[in-house]
Parts: sequence; C-alpha cells; structure tokens
Amino acid sequence: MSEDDRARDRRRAAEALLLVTEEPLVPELMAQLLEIPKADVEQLCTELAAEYDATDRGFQLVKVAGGWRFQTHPDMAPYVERFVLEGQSGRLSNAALETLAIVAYKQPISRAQIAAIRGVNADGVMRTLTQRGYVDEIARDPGPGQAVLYGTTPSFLEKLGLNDLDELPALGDFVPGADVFETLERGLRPEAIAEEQAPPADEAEPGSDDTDA
Amino acid sequence: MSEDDRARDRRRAAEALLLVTEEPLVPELMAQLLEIPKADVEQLCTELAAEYDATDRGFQLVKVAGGWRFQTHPDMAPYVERFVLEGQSGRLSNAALETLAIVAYKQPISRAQIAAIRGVNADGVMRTLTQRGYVDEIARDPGPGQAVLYGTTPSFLEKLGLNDLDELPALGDFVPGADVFETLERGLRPEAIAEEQAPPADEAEPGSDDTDA
Amino acid sequence: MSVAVETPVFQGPFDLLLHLILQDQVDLYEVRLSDIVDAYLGQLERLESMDLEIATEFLLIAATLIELKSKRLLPDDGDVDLDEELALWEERDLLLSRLVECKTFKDAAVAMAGIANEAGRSYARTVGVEERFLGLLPDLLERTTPDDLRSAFLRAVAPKPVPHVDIAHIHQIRITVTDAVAELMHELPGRGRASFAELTADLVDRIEVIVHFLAVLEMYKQGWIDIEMPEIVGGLEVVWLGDAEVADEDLAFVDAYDG
Repeated sequence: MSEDDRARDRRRAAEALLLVTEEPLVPELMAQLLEIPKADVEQLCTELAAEYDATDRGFQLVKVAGGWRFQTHPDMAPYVERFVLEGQSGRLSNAALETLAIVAYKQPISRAQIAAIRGVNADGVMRTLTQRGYVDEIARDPGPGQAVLYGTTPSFLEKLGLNDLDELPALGDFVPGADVFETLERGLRPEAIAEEQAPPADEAEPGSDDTDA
Repeated sequence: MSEDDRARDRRRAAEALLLVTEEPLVPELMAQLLEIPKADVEQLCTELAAEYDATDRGFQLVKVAGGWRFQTHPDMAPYVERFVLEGQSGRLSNAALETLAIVAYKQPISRAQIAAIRGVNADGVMRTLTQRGYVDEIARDPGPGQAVLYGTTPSFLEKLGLNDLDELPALGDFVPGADVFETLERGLRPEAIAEEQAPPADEAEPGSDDTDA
Repeated sequence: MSVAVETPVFQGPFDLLLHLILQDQVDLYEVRLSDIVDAYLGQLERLESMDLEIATEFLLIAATLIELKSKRLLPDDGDVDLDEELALWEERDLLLSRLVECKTFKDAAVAMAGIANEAGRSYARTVGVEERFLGLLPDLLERTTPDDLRSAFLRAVAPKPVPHVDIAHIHQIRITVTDAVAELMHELPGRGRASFAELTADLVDRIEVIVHFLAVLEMYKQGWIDIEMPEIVGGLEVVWLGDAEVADEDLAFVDAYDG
C-alpha cells in the first residue's frame, strides 16, 4: 500500500469515527484507534476541517472541549432550528449566566464565595447549573471548613463551543471604566446630591484590572 | 441570488439536516424543510451520495427505510468496531442511571414526566436506554395527548439479577418531595381522567405530602 | 427626581442598585422604597414562573435600603463619632468594590451569553453508532447493583434544596403602597385604633403585609396616624389621629414619599 493510500485510509477512518462519536472525540483515542501519533491526529483533523470549509459543506469539523466533532454550519441554523426542536430549551437565565461567569473565571470557587460576589444566595442557581452539567465539584477547600469548590465542566465548553477555558475573553476586558467607577462612587456618597450630573465620559479607559484575582 | 447560489444553499442545508437527524430523513420532510419539490430532494441526495463516493469519504449517504441518512462506509467497519469496544466507558452515566431508576420505580411513565422530575430534557438519555434494551414503550397514556409511556424490560431485570420488579430494593420510609408527586400526578391527569391514579403503587407512597418546606 | 420603576431585569440587590445608580443616575439615598416595591410587584406580574430566590432577594434589598435610609432619618446630633464615620466610609468602599465586581461579572456574563448564542447556531451530531454495531457495545449495567438503582432514584427525586413553595398566587397581587394607604384610610377612621396584626389578618402574602407596613410608616410620616407599641415585645397598634378628610387626591403623592 502506498503512502498516499495509507493517508487516504486514515482520513476515511477518521471521518467514520467522527461520524459515530456522541461526544467530542479526544485526540488520544483517535491516535490509538488510527495507530498514528497524536500530533498527526491534530494535523489530519485540521486538514479535514479546512477541506470541508473549502468545499462549502453544510457541516463543520471543530475542536470543542478538547475533542473533535462534526456540527452543522452556523449559516444553516435557520434550517436546522426548524427541524430540531430543542433549540431554545438550553437557554440560561441571567442569574444562571452571571453565576456561571463567576465560576468560569474564578474556579475553583465555593458557593459562599459566589454568594458574596452576587450578593444573594447562589444555591438554587448552582443546583440548576450542576443539573445541566455545566458546573461540578472539582475540589475541596483544604481549609478547616473543607468547603466544596466548583468549576466548569467539558459540557460548559461544549455549550460555548470553546476548546479551552483560555478562549474565554479576559476578565480584565470587563472591568468597568473609570466613568462607571465614578458614577458608582458618587451614588454611594450621601452628600453628593443632584447638583452634579454624571458626565457620560466616553468609552472606558480600562480601570484597574486587578479584579480577576 | 443566482440559481447556483440557491443550489449550493440547498445542498448545504440538506447536509446540515442529514448530519443531525436521528432517524433516516424522509424525503417528504426534507422537501418541506428545504422548500423544494420532493423529486428534487431525491436528486439532491443522489448527487450528494455520489459526491461523497467520488471523493472517497469515510462516510456514505444512503437511503434506509425510506429515508436518507449518513452512515459509516462499510470499509471502515473495523475502526468503528474498535471504537465501540474501546471507546466507551462501559458504565451508565449518572444521568442515565437516574433516569433508568425513575423509569424502574415509577413505570409506566412518560418522557415529559421524567423530564419534569429530573429538571432537564431526558430524550437523549431515554434513547440510549431504549437502544440498550433496558427500557421500552409499554403503553399509551389514555388521555388526549396519548403520550408514550415507558417501562423497564425483562432484559433490565435480568441484568440486575432480579426476577420481578417487586424485588427492587424498597424505598423504605423515604418520602419524595411533594413536587415530585405533583409532577407525576399532573402528568397523568389530563383533565379527562382525573380519577386515574398515578403509577403502580410502590412502597414509597407517602403518608404525608408535606415535604415541600 | 423621578425614578423609572421599569426595570428590564430584576436580579438582586446589586443588580437593582446598579440599575438605579447607573441607568437612572440616582443617589442611592433618594431611592424610594415605594418604587422598589412597585418595581418588584411589576416584575412579579411579568415573570412567568417565580423563584423563591428572587423573592428573598427582594427582602434583602428592602432590608438593606431601609437600614441605609433609617440611618439617614435619625437626627444628626452634631458630634459625629469619628470611628463610626470611618466605619461608614469603609462600608461604602466595600459596597463600591462589590458593585464593581458585580458589574464586571455581569458584563462577562453578557459576553458569555453572546458566545453561547453563537455556538448555539451549530448543532452537534450525537446520533451515535449504527445498529449493526450495537451488539458490540458492552453491557452498561454490568457493574450496577439494585442498590445503586435505589440510590439513583433517591438522588433523582430528592426534594430539591430550593423549596418548591407555590408562590404562583403572588402574580395576582396588584397592590401598591398607595393602594394600601388608600385601603387603610378607608379602614381606620371607623375603627379608631387597631393592631397591625388585625389590619393585615386577612392578607395571604407576606409581600402584601410588607406593603401594608410601608403604608403604615408612610401614614405615620404624614401625621395621619400614631403608632404605639404597648408592650416591648408586643405588636404594633395603629391609632387614627382623626383628621379624617384627607381626600383621595392627596394620596397621589404617597408613592413619591422619600421616607
């Protein structure tokens, strides 16, 4: 068998495996099944993805949560949504999203810490997120209380279509600008009465970015 | 939009739909979703199938049971077999086990009721359990919706080493929350048959329904 | 100053504070309790299903604001304790940093929702293997015992720690502080005096009682009633002061009270 034939066979085998996997197919398993080095798996999949892209397929091969999977092309969403009914059921409430953001950026984190940031008890929301499989217990606080510490799961990455947590935008990007600081500060100052209106200063010079501690 | 663009769009939409369909996609439905005549669907799919063939893909588009679906190329069967044998964890996920337990203790039960108890859509898990032969449709809700009701199979009992459902471990004095009972009751009580009692009595029938505090 | 009570999202104390402070550019100390209550009630009517968490959040907001505002109402006796003053500033700094942190995550959540929405336009293939391979699948129940199944069931139906309290009926509450004042103005002249417990005896919802309590405070402030507490740990007695002819129009400003 020529080298070309072997390459073609590997490509075909990869396509077959990707077709039947129910979860993103991790490179380790693919490497083992195809009997090639892991690095070659990455190259093979990257090439396949590019090929589907170049030939305008209605599906894509993408790396999500550490593995490769077939998914429909976002352009085709209107057609697929008509067909797949579950589209909207996966929506999260604002409270859930905010809590999820806190967990995503501050993991590992305890419920008490989350509650301290949100200002309200987070137990109900955390339960929803756990049931949905977006967060999970990932450790125990070594301190006296041994509080359960939470983190995000691979399902969370899948939900966001991300391969890795690194792909989340930096938290520093969201730290409010000086204008917001000032408005907030003024709002909390008893003697600051209406005499002075907040000038809507223009776009945020990023304030201090030390809130991602 | 040129005729070519429209044709390309239809092809892409067809690929997207075929990628996510669980059952072979019947031409009638495809025609409706793509807004083209049924005859065009057949032509489109035939062309697509030929294209995959010509480009040596590891998957095929085939017509099965009156509908079209993607499946792995027969040449790639050895790889898929190894994937099935080596790739799976060999253990039910927690979500699947919980769903199976709900069916076991509360049968006959509809998907909607299961989803209401678990708080998440149970369709994917139910499909797995059905495929594995652990649960099956056992009846229809006599109410207006005619919902399919599920129960466990003889093979399930066998796997667990039980002769009869009576041998399931007693739930003891555990009393499920009132919300669970309400869910079950509401689901099984389409206005028409208000008398209908919930699932076959089990040891857990609560003495008190006052657990919602 | 008019505060828009239209709060598109009502998510908790910081949310509300942020909203009022940022969007309406309102001094926290001028936030009117009646607006909070009205916004809350309005929100309840809009929500399709209520969450106990939101209800508790409201109580927390109300309590916080009442505390802040009551501090402000207390007579200023001139000699301010420096420690107290410092503590107050510290408290403010703390609140400020929490507001900033809260806003940071709120914005991060919005960005995340955008990412999730974009990702939601793609649907993963989860069809699995074809039937001809199913026979090869290992038996997933091999290591599962009947007791595992029992535990799984108990786990699945365990009363959810968020108590499922049916508060659907709150949707029907349409009472505002003004309504409550109007009601009490109708009720009290005939009675002369009544305990707060009596006045609220037929109210079903705690929130209605809260609204009535706010109404009593308002009426006290307006000088229409007196409030007595015969026993230290007893209930409140509300005494009508008899200046009976307060026309309905006069009530229009009640909602705008800045107490």
